Amino acid sequence: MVQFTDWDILKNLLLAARWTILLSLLAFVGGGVFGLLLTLLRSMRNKLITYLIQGYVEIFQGIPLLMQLFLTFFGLSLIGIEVDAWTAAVISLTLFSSAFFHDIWRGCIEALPKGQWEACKTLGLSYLQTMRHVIVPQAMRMSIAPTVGFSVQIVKGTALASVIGFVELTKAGSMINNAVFQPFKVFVFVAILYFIICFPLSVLARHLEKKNHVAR
Amino acid sequence: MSYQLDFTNLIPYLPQFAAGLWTTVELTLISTFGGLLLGTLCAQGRISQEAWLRTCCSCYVEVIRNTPFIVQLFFIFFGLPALGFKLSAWQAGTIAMIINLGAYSTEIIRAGIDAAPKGQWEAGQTLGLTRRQVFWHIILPPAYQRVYPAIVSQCIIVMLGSAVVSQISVEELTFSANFIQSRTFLSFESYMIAALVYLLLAILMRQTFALIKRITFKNPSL
Amino acid sequence: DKLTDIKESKVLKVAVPQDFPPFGSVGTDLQPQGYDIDMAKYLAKQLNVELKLVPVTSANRIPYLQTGKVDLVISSMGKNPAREKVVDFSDAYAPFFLGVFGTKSEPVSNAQELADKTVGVTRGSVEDLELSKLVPKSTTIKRFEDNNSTLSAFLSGQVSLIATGNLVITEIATRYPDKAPETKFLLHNSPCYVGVMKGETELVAEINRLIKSAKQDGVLEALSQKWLKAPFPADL
Amino acid sequence: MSLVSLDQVHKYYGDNHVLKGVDLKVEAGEVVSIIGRSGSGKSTLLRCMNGLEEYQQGGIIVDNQAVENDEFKLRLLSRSVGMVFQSFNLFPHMTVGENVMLATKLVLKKNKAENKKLAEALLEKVGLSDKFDAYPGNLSGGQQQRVAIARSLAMSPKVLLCDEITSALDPELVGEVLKVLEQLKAEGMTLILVTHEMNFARDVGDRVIFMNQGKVWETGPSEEVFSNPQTEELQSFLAAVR
Amino acid sequence: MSLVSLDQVHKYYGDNHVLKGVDLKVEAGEVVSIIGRSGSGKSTLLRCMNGLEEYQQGGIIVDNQAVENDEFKLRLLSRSVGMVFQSFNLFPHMTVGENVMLATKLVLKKNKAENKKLAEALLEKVGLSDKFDAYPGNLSGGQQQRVAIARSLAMSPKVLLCDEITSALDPELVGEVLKVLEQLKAEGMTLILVTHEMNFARDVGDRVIFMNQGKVWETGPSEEVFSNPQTEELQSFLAAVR
Ligand SMILES: Nc1ncnc2c1ncn2[C@@H]1O[C@H](COP(=O)(O)OP(=O)(O)OP(=O)(O)O)[C@@H](O)[C@H]1O
Ligand SMILES: Nc1ncnc2c1ncn2[C@@H]1O[C@H](COP(=O)(O)OP(=O)(O)OP(=O)(O)O)[C@@H](O)[C@H]1O
Ligand SMILES: [Mg+2]
Ligand SMILES: [Mg+2]
Repeated sequence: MVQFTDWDILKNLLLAARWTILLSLLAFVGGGVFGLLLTLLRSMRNKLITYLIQGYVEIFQGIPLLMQLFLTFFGLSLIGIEVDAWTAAVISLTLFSSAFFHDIWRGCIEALPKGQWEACKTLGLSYLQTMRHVIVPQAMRMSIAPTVGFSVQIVKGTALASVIGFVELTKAGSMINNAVFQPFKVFVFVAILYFIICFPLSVLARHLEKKNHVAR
Repeated sequence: MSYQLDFTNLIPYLPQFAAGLWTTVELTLISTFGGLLLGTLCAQGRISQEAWLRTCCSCYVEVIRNTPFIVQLFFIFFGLPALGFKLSAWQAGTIAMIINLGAYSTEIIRAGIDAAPKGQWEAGQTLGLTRRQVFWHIILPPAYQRVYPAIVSQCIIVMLGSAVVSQISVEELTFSANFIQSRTFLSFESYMIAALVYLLLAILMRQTFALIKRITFKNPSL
Repeated sequence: DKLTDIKESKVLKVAVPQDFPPFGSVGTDLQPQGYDIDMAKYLAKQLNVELKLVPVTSANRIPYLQTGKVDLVISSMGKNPAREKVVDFSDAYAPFFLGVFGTKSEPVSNAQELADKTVGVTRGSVEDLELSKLVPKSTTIKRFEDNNSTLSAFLSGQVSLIATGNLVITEIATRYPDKAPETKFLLHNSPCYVGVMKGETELVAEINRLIKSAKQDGVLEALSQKWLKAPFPADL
Repeated sequence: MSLVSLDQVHKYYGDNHVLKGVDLKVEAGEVVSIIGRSGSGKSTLLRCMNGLEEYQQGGIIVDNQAVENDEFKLRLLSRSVGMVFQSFNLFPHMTVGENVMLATKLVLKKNKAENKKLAEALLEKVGLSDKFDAYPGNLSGGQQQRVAIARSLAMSPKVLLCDEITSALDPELVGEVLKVLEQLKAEGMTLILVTHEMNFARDVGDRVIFMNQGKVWETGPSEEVFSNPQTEELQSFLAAVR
Repeated sequence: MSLVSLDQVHKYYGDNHVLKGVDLKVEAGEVVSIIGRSGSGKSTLLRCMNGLEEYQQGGIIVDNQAVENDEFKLRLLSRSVGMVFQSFNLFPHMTVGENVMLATKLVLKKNKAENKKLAEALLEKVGLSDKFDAYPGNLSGGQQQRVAIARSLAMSPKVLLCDEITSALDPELVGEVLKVLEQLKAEGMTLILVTHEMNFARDVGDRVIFMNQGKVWETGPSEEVFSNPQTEELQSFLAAVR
């Protein structure tokens, strides 16, 4: 019969945590790129595009991530698109986080004082010049803190990939629990590992936020 | 591979969906009230003059905000009984949701409180109110109004998070979808319906909160 | 068809349990091991293809098969009419008894006596379907996502009665003698079958051929002795 | 004994020695204006008098109560001392009436009817009887400041402290507020006003106090101080603000 | 033809009829101050002149170009009309020098060296030659406003519109900015100033325009308007602000 020592438990969880981190990175990059694309598209101020993007955001923020995972994992295969747990997790997390990233960044752009736009207009800058030289640099600086803050949500979101069989930290935790039946210990370990990943990000986000407020 | 969507076979299971939906609504209502209450109390704790209380509240907030909901849920449901606290799945789910919303709303409400001009505290103090009176009567209502949109979003996020409590056998909407899927093997259809219902629920919640706002915040601007 | 696909791609994807000892559980390296895993290995070897194990839960193993994410389900899966509508089954490859188990303090000896009691079960499993048919209306059935959770719920005291396989209970008994549930009554004799996507008759025939030769060559007897500590029943 | 009496009050913000031994006595019914350069410690002085700031040395006695750093005593003190702020500090989520009645309801536990009558009378006095149910956000600055005065008066304080209560107002609205103060003076209220309006200090104040470098630098009857400043510092200050 | 000419301009915000037929001509080299009550439409008028707001009726011609709602034409117009805002609206992420050079670089496509020389000359003119590499956040309000003026001047506009450019400044800093304006006047720049500083309107403005209820209510040479207001409204306005 297999017997797990505490070290076995921790070792396996640490190994699984690698996947949590990798998955988070992929989702962060994917969501970031896609969210940026949406933000740029939206800044074209085309009514139809704006409506479509609003709908997109509404849908991906309005359906539980768990459901999105189920739908991508089982749903896409049914209509003939082959996806494994990896792909499904990356796709859902990317779509999910892109909706939030887009929302954050658009918020930053809109939070800039109207006077900045007006000053550019009176100086004769075109829309693109205004965006490129005045709006985007400032919005970017403003968006760093909330972006880092949201990355914590992404890390936590990867936990849900466990329900489609992806063996990351949470899934490894429940597998080990099944073998050792010490749920208290196992889930404390799991929680601590997540905390170790997320807490520094939270602190960084808060620090950046403070710095930003002082600067302005 | 082609696949024919087949919703007709799901019709007999509509009552099951409805039951799941009701549980989701119930969980959401209870955890919204409980979570906001907890969050308000902790926000008060975080600006308390007692250092230990401030520390306790911020530890709670940090731990919850930096671990996944599903892990918190497993911990409460599977882990706590090992310490002698036995909770039903429904209780565990509700408590996990309350604790989760509590932590997030603590931060949100505190931001609203921090934004209160110092003069509001001073005005209350010079009128002879106690610190607690100033907090509840003067600081808190505008703080809520200030951060209302953030609170709404967080409550909706918690509602969506309730999908996860299906994992510990709470028979809410996702559980229904999963259950029906395991009986009919119509996974895609079941999930589609559930997803749509969640979406509608989220929209409905937003509307409801907007209505509440119109009724409670009578003054137009802060 | 699937069989040719498998032979061409040289890969056999098999859904196996990882929360259902002794059929499937994980070792300290988190790799699956157990009766079902060895069965899968045997089939792959006979087909002369590479084996890819996909850990699944009772609840999602059929969607895995339906969506083509696996070629076979070897996951202590029992046969019933509802499933036969969506899945094709091979011949039986392992014995299995389902039962209701519980703590000593629960005096139960048949389904009727479950009235007003709460029973934990794994959602979508054969025991779920069987139990749902047998118990009185007043019984509360708590359905968990996977066998993992069902067992955790029992061991952590969340439920005092569960329905599952007898061998699972035996396994627990060897590991946690003090926590082991006692057998209340047997539900159903439910031998395990290999599940194949509906309509893949070629593949079913090939699997059946291999199972038959496994019985004759004593492979199944060896597996049974190794994992179930009992001889392979003659009537299968 | 004087209504307000300060004895060698010293106050530090960290290393910044802001009040450097202030002596001051104000009798009941007096109207005193405090003038001085920005940063000379006028606001700090006022805030020490009602316990919003602690001081480190000396003593302050108001209405026979020592101003000490003790929550309960300060709450008692707040019944004797009212304060009106430059930025009004009205409670934006309450109507004008609710603003005025809050403290009497919570602190004095007045009953509803009585409370309402009082609030109406006070709003009448500041010329805002028609604004009982309006929200502060919908009032002009001058109106808001008059509500703030009414709110302070509701606790029937013995002395009202006013810190530049007109400087956030448009010039056109200042008059309304000053009229209310004149009326309070006529009714015998004790007022201590920090102000930048020299005309007002001269016309309404019985006595003027010129603060400089954290001290009471010069003081005397208003007419005298303005027409015949003794110290060089006051002379140059008056020259600058005119 | 006049440099700026407005003909029966009407402007609505939704149902709010803000400008009710404004006629106005400003000649090259003139300095015109616009005064009037809050809400009388002064800012709106200015913002219509440079296309920041659309108007619904009438016509505006500046430097022989009609002000119309067309992005290309408005960009052309922006070379003739400069504007300085009450809240400066400097770009906080760029240095002072970069602020001044941005538009000349992007719009006029000046080369780097030329551009830098121009910016240095302009900053010299507003007395800030040592702040070329500073960030706006590190400057005082008066300095920021002077940078904003330099930034507008970089496009060598024919007319400079200024909307209460000193009212966000501490009284001590106002002088610096007014000095720059006087200097511009001396150099022959056409200025249209919305201001609450009556002294300044009188001393610097050649002509004063009193706006009331969305119309040009009274206008004339500064001295005359202030010493001898014709309409009752202007009389009461002048009485109130003094
Ligand atoms: N909360 C504070 N923390 C630290 N220093 C302070 C604080 N409040 C005031 N000071 C300092 O105390 C000194 C006196 O400030 P105070 O506000 O009393 O001046 P004032 O005479 O009211 O000036 P003003 O006319 O500008 O209101 C100043 O040097 C100021 O910088
Ligand atoms: N963006 C806007 N949307 C709607 N109404 C506006 C807007 N801007 C100004 N108004 C309204 O137009 C009228 C004139 O405003 P404007 O800002 O031109 O006045 P003003 O004379 O500049 O006043 P002030 O001296 O306070 O700056 C006011 O009634 C104001 O409420
Ligand atoms: Mg002060
Ligand atoms: Mg204006």
